[in-house]
Amino acid sequence: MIEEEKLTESLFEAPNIDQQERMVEAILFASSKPVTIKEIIGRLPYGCEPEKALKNLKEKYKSRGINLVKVGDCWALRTASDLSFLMQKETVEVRKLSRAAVETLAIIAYHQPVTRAEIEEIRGVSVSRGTIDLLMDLDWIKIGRRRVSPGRPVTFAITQNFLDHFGLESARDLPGLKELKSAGLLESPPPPGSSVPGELLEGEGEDLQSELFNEEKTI
Amino acid sequence: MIEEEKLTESLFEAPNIDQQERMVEAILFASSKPVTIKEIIGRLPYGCEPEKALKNLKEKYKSRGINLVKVGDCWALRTASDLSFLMQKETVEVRKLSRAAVETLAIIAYHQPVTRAEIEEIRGVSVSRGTIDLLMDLDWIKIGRRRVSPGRPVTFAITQNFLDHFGLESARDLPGLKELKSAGLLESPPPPGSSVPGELLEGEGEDLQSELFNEEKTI
Amino acid sequence: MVINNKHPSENFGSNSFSSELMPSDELIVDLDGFEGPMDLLLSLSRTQKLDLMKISILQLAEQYLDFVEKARSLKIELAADYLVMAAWLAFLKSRLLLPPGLDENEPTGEELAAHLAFQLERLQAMRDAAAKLMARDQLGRDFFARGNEEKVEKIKRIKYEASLLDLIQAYARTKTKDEFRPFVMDRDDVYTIEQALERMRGLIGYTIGWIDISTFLPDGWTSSAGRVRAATASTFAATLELAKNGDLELRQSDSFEPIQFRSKGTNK
Repeated sequence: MIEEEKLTESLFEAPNIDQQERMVEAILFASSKPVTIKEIIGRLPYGCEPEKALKNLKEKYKSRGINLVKVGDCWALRTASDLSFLMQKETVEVRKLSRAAVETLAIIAYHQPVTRAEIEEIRGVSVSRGTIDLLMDLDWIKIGRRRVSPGRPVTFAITQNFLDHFGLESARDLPGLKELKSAGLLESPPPPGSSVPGELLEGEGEDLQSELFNEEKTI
Repeated sequence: MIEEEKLTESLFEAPNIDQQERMVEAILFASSKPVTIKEIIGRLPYGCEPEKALKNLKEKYKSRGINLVKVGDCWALRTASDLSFLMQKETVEVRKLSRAAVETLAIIAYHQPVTRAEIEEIRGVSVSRGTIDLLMDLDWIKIGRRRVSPGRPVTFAITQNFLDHFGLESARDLPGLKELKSAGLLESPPPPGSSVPGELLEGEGEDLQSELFNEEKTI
Repeated sequence: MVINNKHPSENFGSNSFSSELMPSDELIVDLDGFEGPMDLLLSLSRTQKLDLMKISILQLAEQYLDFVEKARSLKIELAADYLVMAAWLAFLKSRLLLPPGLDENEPTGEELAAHLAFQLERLQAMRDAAAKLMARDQLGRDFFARGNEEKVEKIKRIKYEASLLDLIQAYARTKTKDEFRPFVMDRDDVYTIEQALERMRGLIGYTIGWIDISTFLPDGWTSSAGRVRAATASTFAATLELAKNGDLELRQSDSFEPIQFRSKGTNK
């Protein structure tokens, strides 16, 4: 009787946590790209809750040569960055980005979602098509939702791949983000003289709308 | 003095075994191919003896989702072989059978054994090879006996699997057109309010016809 | 003042200036190195050796105008946006020097200066952020992904679905697809009374004398016994109807003899 019960259990219950850890480990190890929680769940046997396993694994790998890192809503195994000196062989020659490209990337990352006009306002020069194309090619930026404002301009935002490349868990972890925000440097106030009450209202409405839109998008 | 000695040590002596394990781990993880001992030695700091580290790692990874394996005289990290099922992602796509396929199948079911030419005559269009192949693949139709007529064309008939799938005991259980109509299963039902006496007469004639039709079918 | 930037801008190439044309001069201007007037302003502001938040915008405006003036005296062709900025800074300068105007809706010089200071600070902040970002550990340079990716084997199974209802409906569809008539009796061999009446009404006025019904059948209805029967019956029924209305007379000399009719109108 006990035998039978055990069998039923193993058929219908999720594997134990050790086994789940092994499975999550294997799934993440096999992929060179970060894997979403959703995909992990989809590949694990029915009933697994990988969050716990991921937490345990992260702890276990903390001091090892490979680390478990969170990238947005994905997870990935990456070599510890203090060992980069061993990796000359694997290092890929990264093309040096132009100042324009680096600045544009930073503005998109810190101000996202941001329109081309806003980038140009901040940099004081026009953004060339080539710069945007290059950043798109690198899969560091993507086109976001359209702004609900006259002309419905597209916005740009950073990608999962950007987070992965720069070892960021989320856009909130961008270096110095908090300081910039509290210093008001991530805002785009209209120049004085143009801030007639009507326009201000319009701006507010837009913000509200773009927030609504954002929610829509995440559905 | 001791301090100084320690510094000298760390400069000229090999990293401790834990550190060596981390390094070997990272090298194996990042490498696109299994790595020879020689190469590992070449990439580690001077004085390392990776054999020990490899042995330790092999032991540590033994029960994990990733295993350290020796391939010839190379070493590689691999997902544990008992977890290979996680590396497959099976997706089942449910597709509706195309209109052509359903119609062809229906004709075969109602008229079996039936030749391709006869199917084409009823449908009014030619039957594609792909349709027949698909129905054969699904094991819903089979090739029946050859017709004793010029060219000796093959006929098609339905299979036991067909009957199982559609929950029929035999092809004779398929409802006739008359029943279809009374069950309201026909498309384009006659316009409502058309039951004037004249039409009633027509209805009687119809009964006669569908009976004739039924007889035809059983031939 | 030495301004020389080694990174040529990708956006600003319209300057005809080349430093080789210049005799040795304390002012070496390489405008190609600047990404527009804001960039130039930011560089100039650094010469004040002050915290960006404390720089004198008035002084900066003067520096810029001085720069533009020198460029002009050296016959350097300046791009339009540099000149627009120069004009705006000249305006700002006058605002800052003159007492505030009476119009309260007009922004004051201080407000305009504050906004420019903010823009400069923001641009500098973005540059610093960009530097910090690029200084981070990067994938493929400082940390690495799995070198030998294991492909997830994708097994796709297609399951075809069809219900008995689909099947039955498909069959009904094929059997009834031409001008769908829901179980209407096939009328090929049926000549209705309505048809006969209509035809009789049209033709009766032109008839003279007694006519055998059997010779008055419509064209094409004498080809088969069935059609003859149908047409005869309907035509006879039609004559009865017309006789009842008084449009024609009927006669039959004896049982099973031909039935004849004639138009009543011909008698008159």
